[in-house]
Amino acid sequence: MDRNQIKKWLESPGKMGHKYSLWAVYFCTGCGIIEIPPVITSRWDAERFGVLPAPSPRQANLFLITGYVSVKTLKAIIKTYEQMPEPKYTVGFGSCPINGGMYWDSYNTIKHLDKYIPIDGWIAGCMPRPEAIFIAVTHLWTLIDKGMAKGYVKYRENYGRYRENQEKALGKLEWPRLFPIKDENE
Amino acid sequence: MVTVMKILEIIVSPLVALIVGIFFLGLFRKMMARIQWRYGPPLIQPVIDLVRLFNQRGFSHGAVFDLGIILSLAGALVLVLFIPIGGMCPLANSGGLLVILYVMLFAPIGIALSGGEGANPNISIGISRKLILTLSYEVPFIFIILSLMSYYQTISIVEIVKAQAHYHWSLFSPLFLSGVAYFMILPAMLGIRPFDMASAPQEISSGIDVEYGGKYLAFSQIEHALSLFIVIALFVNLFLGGGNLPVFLLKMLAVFVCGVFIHASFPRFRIEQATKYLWFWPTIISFISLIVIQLIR
Amino acid sequence: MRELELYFGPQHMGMVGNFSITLKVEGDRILQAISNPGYLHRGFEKLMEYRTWIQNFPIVCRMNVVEPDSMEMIYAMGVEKLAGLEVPERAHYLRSVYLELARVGSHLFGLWAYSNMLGFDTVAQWAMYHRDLVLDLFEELTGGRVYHIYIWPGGVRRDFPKGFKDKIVSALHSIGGCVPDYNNTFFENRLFYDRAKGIGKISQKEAMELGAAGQVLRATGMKYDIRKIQPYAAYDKVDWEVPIREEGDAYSRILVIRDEMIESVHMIFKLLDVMPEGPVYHRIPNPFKWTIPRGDAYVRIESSRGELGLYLVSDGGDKPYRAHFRTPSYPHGLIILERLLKGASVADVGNIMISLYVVAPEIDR
Amino acid sequence: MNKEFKQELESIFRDITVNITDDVTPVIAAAKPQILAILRFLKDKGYGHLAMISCVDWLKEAQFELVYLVSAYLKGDNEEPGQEKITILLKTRIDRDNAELPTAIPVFENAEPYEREIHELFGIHFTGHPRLLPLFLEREYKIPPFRKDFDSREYVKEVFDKIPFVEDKE
Repeated sequence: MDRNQIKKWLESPGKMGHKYSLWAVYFCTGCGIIEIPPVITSRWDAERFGVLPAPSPRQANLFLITGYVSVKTLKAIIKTYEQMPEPKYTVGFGSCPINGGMYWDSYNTIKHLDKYIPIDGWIAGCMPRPEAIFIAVTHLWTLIDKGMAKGYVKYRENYGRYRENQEKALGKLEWPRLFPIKDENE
Repeated sequence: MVTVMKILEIIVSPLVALIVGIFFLGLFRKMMARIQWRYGPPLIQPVIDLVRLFNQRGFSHGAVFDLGIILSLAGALVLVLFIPIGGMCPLANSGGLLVILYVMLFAPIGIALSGGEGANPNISIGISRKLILTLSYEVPFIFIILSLMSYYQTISIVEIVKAQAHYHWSLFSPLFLSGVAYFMILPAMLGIRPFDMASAPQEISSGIDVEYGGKYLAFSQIEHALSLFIVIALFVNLFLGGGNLPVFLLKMLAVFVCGVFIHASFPRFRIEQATKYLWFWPTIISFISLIVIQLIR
Repeated sequence: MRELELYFGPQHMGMVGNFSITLKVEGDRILQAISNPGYLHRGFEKLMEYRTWIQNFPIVCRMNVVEPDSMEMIYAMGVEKLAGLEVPERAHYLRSVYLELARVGSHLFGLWAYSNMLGFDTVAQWAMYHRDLVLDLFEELTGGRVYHIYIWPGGVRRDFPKGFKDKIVSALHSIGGCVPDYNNTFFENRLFYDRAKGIGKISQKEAMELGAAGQVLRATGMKYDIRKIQPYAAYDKVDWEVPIREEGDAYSRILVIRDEMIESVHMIFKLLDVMPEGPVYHRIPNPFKWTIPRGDAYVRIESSRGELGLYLVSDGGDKPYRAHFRTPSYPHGLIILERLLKGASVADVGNIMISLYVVAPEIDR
Repeated sequence: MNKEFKQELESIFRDITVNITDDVTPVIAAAKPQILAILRFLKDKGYGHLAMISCVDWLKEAQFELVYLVSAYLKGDNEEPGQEKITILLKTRIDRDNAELPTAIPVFENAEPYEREIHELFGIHFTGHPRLLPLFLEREYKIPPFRKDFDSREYVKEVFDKIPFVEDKE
């Protein structure tokens, strides 16, 4: 650990803690999950970077959305995302959550995930290689360092619109609102 | 002067326990990684995790939810004071083994209280598993404590440690069978495999921890680190003859490494299998040991 | 005791794939289990109706991420049967070797999932490492780690590169060299026996009644393997055995998987020895204008999880009129799983599910 | 699939056509009321494995074609060797407007999820089915999505593409 690091640790321990202890929600949303086991096991060993699969969303701060999102999964994703404590970071993995990918004309997958929940980073490709996850993690470090990984703040501030989009895609949601919705005219 | 030393010890011994416990957590992860052909996280990773967790918002499910975790943490901290740590034994003369028997139940009960408020079915399954497991290992544990007390004719741990000075370890005395039985229930007391069913992530989403986030999880981790320390320290004190601080810690390390190897090479039991195992071999062995001790004395 | 509703998945560490089981539990005992699929439903069969015969290849293999290769194979076979295409001799052998490699990779993934489920972290990590050796072979052969699109109507896309044979042999030797380690730590471990013996037991009669195939059926003592019954590719060219067990529980299912893996490796060695030289594909018509005469066909192969079938209908156009896959996980995950979970312990949900080898995207399609 | 079996089938069930194009997939075409009887007959003859139930929407003819794929398991004392190679395609056509069929669960228990799926994706009602609940879909569709008159691309344009992006309020 060099002097710069120590300085950063002393200045903002919370930020640095989040950087080096990214616990990912273990949620197999799509086929991208096939590359997660190699990443967390001996070949690529994500634990070196402090990335660890967490058993429950309450304990996690990183949400890797691995692959296409069908409408039914979107509901589970929103539930899981809202259960995670703040600050939380989301990374979309694969082409499909970015713009639908090869399921652009499927009636049951949503095309742009960032219409429904905020995304801090994308990994493009189908299937992205495991190394891409590490690039995404290091990129997320930079974003956290610069204070740019603010997806959860965006979600809180624009909750009304997100909720509106979610209800457009899913119909009426049965769970209560996470935040009070601000007046749009303000 | 004695009072000042006492107060100093009361402050220092939980700190030592905390540092050693968290170091063990880090070592645990590193060693597991090496056994699994991985490089593994840095040794201070648990500290980083704790820093992160304290900086994250946790959700509370009510007053009992908060109180329970604090109760279990307090129970663990108090327990540390009753255990001699390499010559440091702030409260070791008052109560001794009997107090330990009681206070050791605080941690599971506190977690049970806290989890009951969480209203997640995974927690209730986790709690029932944890309590059944506690019940299972308490039986041989009481036999072991009884044979120790009747062999040394005392309830004070300090006296027991003193009696073992100059390599008269109780592990190599007529208490040998008790030591074996203690070693057999050690994984259950530590909550490592094959007895980690109370917090099995693949079965019940880490059970009792499932609703903990942020500082609650941090407290839970600290409690885990402390209980790791307590159980191993107790074993070292009762059977491996204590010693001064460095020797004591080295002995703890040796026991801990054995525990990691056990953790790495076994899957987890089902709860009824665990109970069956704990009520069979360790109980029989410790009971035989108790009878042997009674016959000798 | 109170009756609780427990959601096992989709967000759950014991859940491999996006699948959910709603459990009604009383303490640790399951009163009722309801499979709840659909989290991965993309309407593949609908999407295929919008794409030409060739365009469907990249889509078909996404249907099952654990073993995409059998999906390519069955679609290629369906198209070949409908269009009356011939496949050169060498391509048959290449396909067999390729599919068996995929089977080894898929079984290693299954081993990872199963051992991870039981808390056998160490074995799980080894299995995943060894699966990666197989994926490296695929990467060299086709350029993709997970999705390969190697099999093509009328043959395979390309021949094995120079020296590839030796690489297969050395990779498989290094996996095979660890079989004693696996046996010592996992398959012959007393605790594995305790955890898996008698769990999720299904009789042969019931398995037949519920439409089981693959390991589930073979673990009850029936040598039901499409590779033997109705040989395709080059499976009738070499000698091999169908491993079976009698008991029908999770333990025997996992051991059948192990034996199958070993048998596959032996089969690959034999196939590599007798592989003839020659062309690897027949030319197909211009893919943009390729139409297939009206008709329907049913083809089936043995994927790593059981009988995989495809009912393909053409109306004489340049796109499939209807394609419907019979995936092995479908009866296993939707009926047999519900049956076996009733009365089981919560600790065994993942144990039973993974020993049935349920792959969620296959069910949902 | 030999000639005798074909004759036996045709003598027991009237108005069915048995078409043997190749050795492994004979096609039986029958009318709707006979389906269950034929399935039971086939099961008694050793074809005890319902591989799947498929459905094809023939829009021009305004008909659904239900296809029951039945094959045989291995038996110890195999009466008819090579039986396990055969997959029988039992086809029936029903009207698109009044899409209703009796369920095959009394004969083959594993028909349950297949019929549930067809009910959901094609909108065919199976009388006597114990739980025709949604299996895959979360949204409600006016036309069941696997019917040929349901245009997936049009649907995507109408529903998903119209949802706006969330912009930051800076």
